[in-house]
Amino acid sequence: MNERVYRSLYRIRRVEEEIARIYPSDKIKSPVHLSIGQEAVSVGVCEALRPEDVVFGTYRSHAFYLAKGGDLKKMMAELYGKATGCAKGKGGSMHLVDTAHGVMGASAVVGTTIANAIGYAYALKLQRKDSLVVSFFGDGATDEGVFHESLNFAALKSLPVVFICENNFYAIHTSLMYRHKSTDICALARAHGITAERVEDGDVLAIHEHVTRAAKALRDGSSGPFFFECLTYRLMEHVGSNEDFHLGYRTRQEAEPWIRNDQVKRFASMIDGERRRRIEAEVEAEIQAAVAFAEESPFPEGEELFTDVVEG
Amino acid sequence: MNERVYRSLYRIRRVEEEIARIYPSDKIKSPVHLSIGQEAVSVGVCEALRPEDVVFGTYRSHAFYLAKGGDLKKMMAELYGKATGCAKGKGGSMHLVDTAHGVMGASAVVGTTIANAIGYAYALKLQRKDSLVVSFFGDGATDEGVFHESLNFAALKSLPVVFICENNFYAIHTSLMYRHKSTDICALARAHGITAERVEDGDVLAIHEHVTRAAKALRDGSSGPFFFECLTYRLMEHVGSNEDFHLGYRTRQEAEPWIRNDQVKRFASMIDGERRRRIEAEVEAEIQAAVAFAEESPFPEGEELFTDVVEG
Amino acid sequence: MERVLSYIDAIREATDQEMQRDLSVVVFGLDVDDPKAIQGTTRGLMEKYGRERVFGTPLSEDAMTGAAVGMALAGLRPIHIHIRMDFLMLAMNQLVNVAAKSRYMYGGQVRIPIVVRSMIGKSWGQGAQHSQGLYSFFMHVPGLKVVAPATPYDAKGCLIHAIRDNDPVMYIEHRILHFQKGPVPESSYTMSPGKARVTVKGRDVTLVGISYMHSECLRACRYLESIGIQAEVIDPIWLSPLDIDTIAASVHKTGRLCIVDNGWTTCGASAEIAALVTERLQGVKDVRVRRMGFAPVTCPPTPLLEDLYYPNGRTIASAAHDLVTGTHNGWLPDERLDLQEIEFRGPF
Amino acid sequence: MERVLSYIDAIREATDQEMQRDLSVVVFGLDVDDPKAIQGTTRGLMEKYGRERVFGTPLSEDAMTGAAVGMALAGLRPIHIHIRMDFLMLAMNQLVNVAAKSRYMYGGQVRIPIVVRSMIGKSWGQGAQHSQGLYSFFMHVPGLKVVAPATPYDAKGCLIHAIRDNDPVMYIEHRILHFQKGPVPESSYTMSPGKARVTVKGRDVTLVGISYMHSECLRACRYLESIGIQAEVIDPIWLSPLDIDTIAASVHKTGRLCIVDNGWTTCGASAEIAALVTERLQGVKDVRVRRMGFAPVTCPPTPLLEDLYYPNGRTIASAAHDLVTGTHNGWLPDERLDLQEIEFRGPF
Ligand SMILES: Cc1ncc(C[n+]2csc(CCOP(=O)(O)OP(=O)(O)O)c2C)c(N)n1
Ligand SMILES: Cc1ncc(C[n+]2csc(CCOP(=O)(O)OP(=O)(O)O)c2C)c(N)n1
Ligand SMILES: [Mg+2]
Ligand SMILES: [Mg+2]
Repeated sequence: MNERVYRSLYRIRRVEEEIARIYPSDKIKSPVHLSIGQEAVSVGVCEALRPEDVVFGTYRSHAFYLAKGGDLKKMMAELYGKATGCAKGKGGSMHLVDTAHGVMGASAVVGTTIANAIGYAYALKLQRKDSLVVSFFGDGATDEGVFHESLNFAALKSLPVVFICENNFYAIHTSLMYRHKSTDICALARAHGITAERVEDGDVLAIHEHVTRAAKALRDGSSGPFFFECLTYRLMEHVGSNEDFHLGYRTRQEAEPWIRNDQVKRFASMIDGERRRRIEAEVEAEIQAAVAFAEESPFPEGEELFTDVVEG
Repeated sequence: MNERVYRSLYRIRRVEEEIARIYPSDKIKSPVHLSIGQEAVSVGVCEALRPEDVVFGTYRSHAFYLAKGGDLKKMMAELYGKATGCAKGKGGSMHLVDTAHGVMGASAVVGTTIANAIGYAYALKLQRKDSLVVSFFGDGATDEGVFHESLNFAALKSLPVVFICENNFYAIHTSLMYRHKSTDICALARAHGITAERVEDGDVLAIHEHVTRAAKALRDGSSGPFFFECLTYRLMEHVGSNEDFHLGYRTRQEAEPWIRNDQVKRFASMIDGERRRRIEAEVEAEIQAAVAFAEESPFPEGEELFTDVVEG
Repeated sequence: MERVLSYIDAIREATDQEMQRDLSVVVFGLDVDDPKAIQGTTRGLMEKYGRERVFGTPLSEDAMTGAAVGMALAGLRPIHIHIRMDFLMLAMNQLVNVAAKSRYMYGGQVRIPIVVRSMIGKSWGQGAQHSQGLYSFFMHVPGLKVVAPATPYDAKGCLIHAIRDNDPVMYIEHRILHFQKGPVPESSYTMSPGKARVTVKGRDVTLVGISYMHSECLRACRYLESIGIQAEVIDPIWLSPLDIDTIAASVHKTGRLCIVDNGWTTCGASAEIAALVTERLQGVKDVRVRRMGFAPVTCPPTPLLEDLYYPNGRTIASAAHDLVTGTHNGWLPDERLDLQEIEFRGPF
Repeated sequence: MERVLSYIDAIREATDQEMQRDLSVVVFGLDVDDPKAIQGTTRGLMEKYGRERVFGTPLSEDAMTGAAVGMALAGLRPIHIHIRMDFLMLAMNQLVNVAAKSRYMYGGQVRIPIVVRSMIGKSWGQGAQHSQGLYSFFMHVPGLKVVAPATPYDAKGCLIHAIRDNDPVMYIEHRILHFQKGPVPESSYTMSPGKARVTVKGRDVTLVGISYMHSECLRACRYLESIGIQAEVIDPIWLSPLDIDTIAASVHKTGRLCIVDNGWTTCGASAEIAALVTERLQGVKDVRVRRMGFAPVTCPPTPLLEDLYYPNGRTIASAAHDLVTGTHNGWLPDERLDLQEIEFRGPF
């Protein structure tokens, strides 16, 4: 378990560091929203899922895409705008998708995929499937009406969906405190009649445990939905590949407990050196292969502009 | 006090009965949503307001328009589509307005005026006025995202607004039970950090007392908003001038406690016969004058089609 | 004898047949399961197919539209119903930013087979917020299909196609059309996107009537007959994709085009048709074009202004007369009561 | 010497001057008070006018638009800002059903002086949901005014007018225009609705360029010069009300019209302009019309496809060349780097 978790955490971290390294070259012509610092949420959640479960997320899409099993080569190629990308270069970083691995997409408009997720969950229930849906969204999405409309419907219909609010305290540069009078996000979910819990410390195992329990309950026929607010911290700027503590909307000091609590480092230290180096080497090789794949892949042909608008 | 309340209740009831009487003649070519049975909410609330306070409401607009002091003649003329109507015949029953008396309008799209109300309240706060805003809406509006977005903002900015949810248990023919898992509407408001109370029995004085206290607090500089859920019952069909118990979505039995508890009758019995007859006679005369005014007023001229689109 | 159904029953039958045929079809929206059953168009479906496949919803247009998209991703074919087109303004984000774009922005990896039914209101003081025909918004956005059937026959055929179509289809109804009756085969049939119909042949002027305005064009046609003008009447049926070939061919013949829209003209369907015909025929044929639609104001409920707000058979005839004669002598036919009930009954 | 400002600073100055002049002006929207200050357009305003008149909001486009309407009813003049036009899809209900209609449906008893600023994105892979130019929706709806200034000068003058206007004004910016520089007088001035500007005089073909596409038309004009074609370039500035007189007069002279839109063409601004010009000049002058705009697909982020998606100076020149010569010989000018920085600098 620890090794799986570490591999997934380390892989996401390193992929994004690599993206940050490449970004200034302008080869990645797509706005990137990095999850560095937040990996524990995607990993903790997705390690509790089965391949046939599906996830919906946001433009901050790399972590959950990878954690859920999305193809790394296709992701890199997508960032490069290549024809071999997971969306043939027509999506970009904000619209990663890999339906074969249950990654049902990511939207650049805050809040939108929450509604898509509950619709998917409705279908699963109707189809008597025992898989489930995870809806990832940020604290910012909880400001939007669609968040409430979706929670209300999910509760009303007892849908097999797990809502994961990745609360990194900010929507771009605006603190949750300037957006809600009460910053108790779980209370919002509870008002709709949904069981809700907060995971305060970003502990990947705690998140994993909560979601595992919820998933088991849903598969055993308990009625959903479940709601988890996972506190976490974004270490990079909102969009782009740099730090942004100089902007002044938050302090480095605020970040420090989160840096100390970095789950990637924590798990590195929990794993035997030999095995760790092997995992890391494998991940590095995979990343280099993915970057090479992206570099070498062709751009889409001009005619591709007109395909995929409607069928046929 | 009781006499004022009775006059207002009786007047609204009688105006709507008169509308129902005229409606089959097709002189009123505007969809009417009657408040018969629900008058206590508008009256209880508006009796606690000052002339400079403002109210925003819904297409079920007659009761709060009249209770707040909206001009009856202009209302009748509006229903008739006459040039002398409060909106010159360009609004109809669903869009009553009388800004001189603080009736800031009514919308046919559920939930919309809640957002307008909080904007108005924001302005009042900025302008350091000590008047306040009342936002009337039905239980149906609490399903809409804009309800939550508006409550969140009102709470965040401590706005001088009193939210009044007129919970008549149905949105058209669909019970609140089929729309929310938990039918505790006050819990939704509380989750946004708003003080919320339910008035269960439709008692006009209880409603009045609650709103009076809230209004006083706001004028004394306490921070808003306040939220009241007022249970009530619609005795007529959703739109139109008939009963609809035959439709089967609700039973007459369900209505009976509300009929027994009819605040118009209750207050009639609380007032001395002589004085009561005087009030009633005055109201009847006013109504007949308003109907005559509407009947005799001219329709708008053809050129009116093109005015009021934009200024000038 | 041909079977005659109302537009309402044609919709109901199409839905019923598709629900029977394909378990993935679901129907939902506000009040679809209530006693009024969306003017009767969903009557009986809940009883027949159960509460899971036919269900009313909370008042949550935004999330319910997003839910339709999610259901489609999971393999369902949702039909989402709105009793007023005006309410779609609450669903624009999911329609424009998600439904229309998913197939493309996910590189063809997904498809969004949803049908969004919505109704345009008219008359009896519907007023500002219950009367709009805003389909040009959906024509504007790549990835959406738009259909506005004007007869019971088309209502059925287009709805069946829309349900089977693998892209989002905006299915536009009109409250007044709901009461129209016409021949409707009992067996299932589909009407393909992008096929217009010439409903009256004529040589002097082409009238293109959208949605309910097709009926008014039929009236206009009869008024024009009485003064010896032969109008060709076209019902585009599908607005996106639009059968501009049929329209342009007609205008090539008649040299005159009057487009009568069931919405505002500015940046509307009539603007698009006028522009397309111009682009096609410029240098080929000198044509005269005229657009009609809602007056460029908010819809007033009061009857006299409401009458002026909408084009009708007489004002359309008058405009067509002017186009044909090149005059502006103010000719306007007297109202003919025998044209009150005018329905296109085929042949199809 | 003339003072030169960026488009960003022109907006900032206009807002500042109006906030100073009129206490009822307030500015709000997501992130207006954050370190990036909406590309700098709101920089310093919060410090100067306080947190009550300049404030960030929760992510609640629908309610915040409704709140703007409510503020306006209470006598304020709100400026509501969106960093992407795409997000307006969440605000359509309040814009279309409330803001546009209130004056009319309340019989003139109220006015809604709101300004809604929103920005069109382009380039660097903005992609499907961050690149739309959806202003034709607002042109379609009576009761809204729409302006899309293309120069710093106009950005200031139009914004000041928009703030003082007593109706809702949709103020459309373009991210690439933000960086343009040009002369901007320091003192306050307003630019009235419905006045277009001829920015280059020519006799062979009329190019109408909307928003950022005006810059591309200026480029096209230079390419055309090199082969002896004199283009007349028009910036409509206001899209609603639209100055069709100026455009039609130009086309009357040149006989050829190419409208280059910063959005899709179907039911777009270019359709409207094409239809209006056709209606005006039919029977008066035989003209040739061409529309250009976004390719009729969702915006792809990958650079090569993105290039094909947008019209540019060269493709516009090519289209204009074809219009003028009546040929289709595939003429396309080679890219000229000296045209990279092209800005209209007056005279105004
Ligand atoms: C509907 C909408 N409004 C505004 C934006 C602009 N925007 C992009 S990201 C963002 C912040 C979202 O914050 P949060 O949901 O907490 O996610 P995080 O970026 O912190 O992961 C905003 C406001 C948007 N994309 N969509
Ligand atoms: C946004 C929107 N969706 C749907 C409708 C159709 N509709 C009109 S009234 C109504 C019911 C509203 O119920 P409620 O808010 O409880 O008010 P009530 O009629 O009971 O007074 C509905 C669904 C609408 N007008 N607006
Ligand atoms: Mg956040
Ligand atoms: Mg109700």
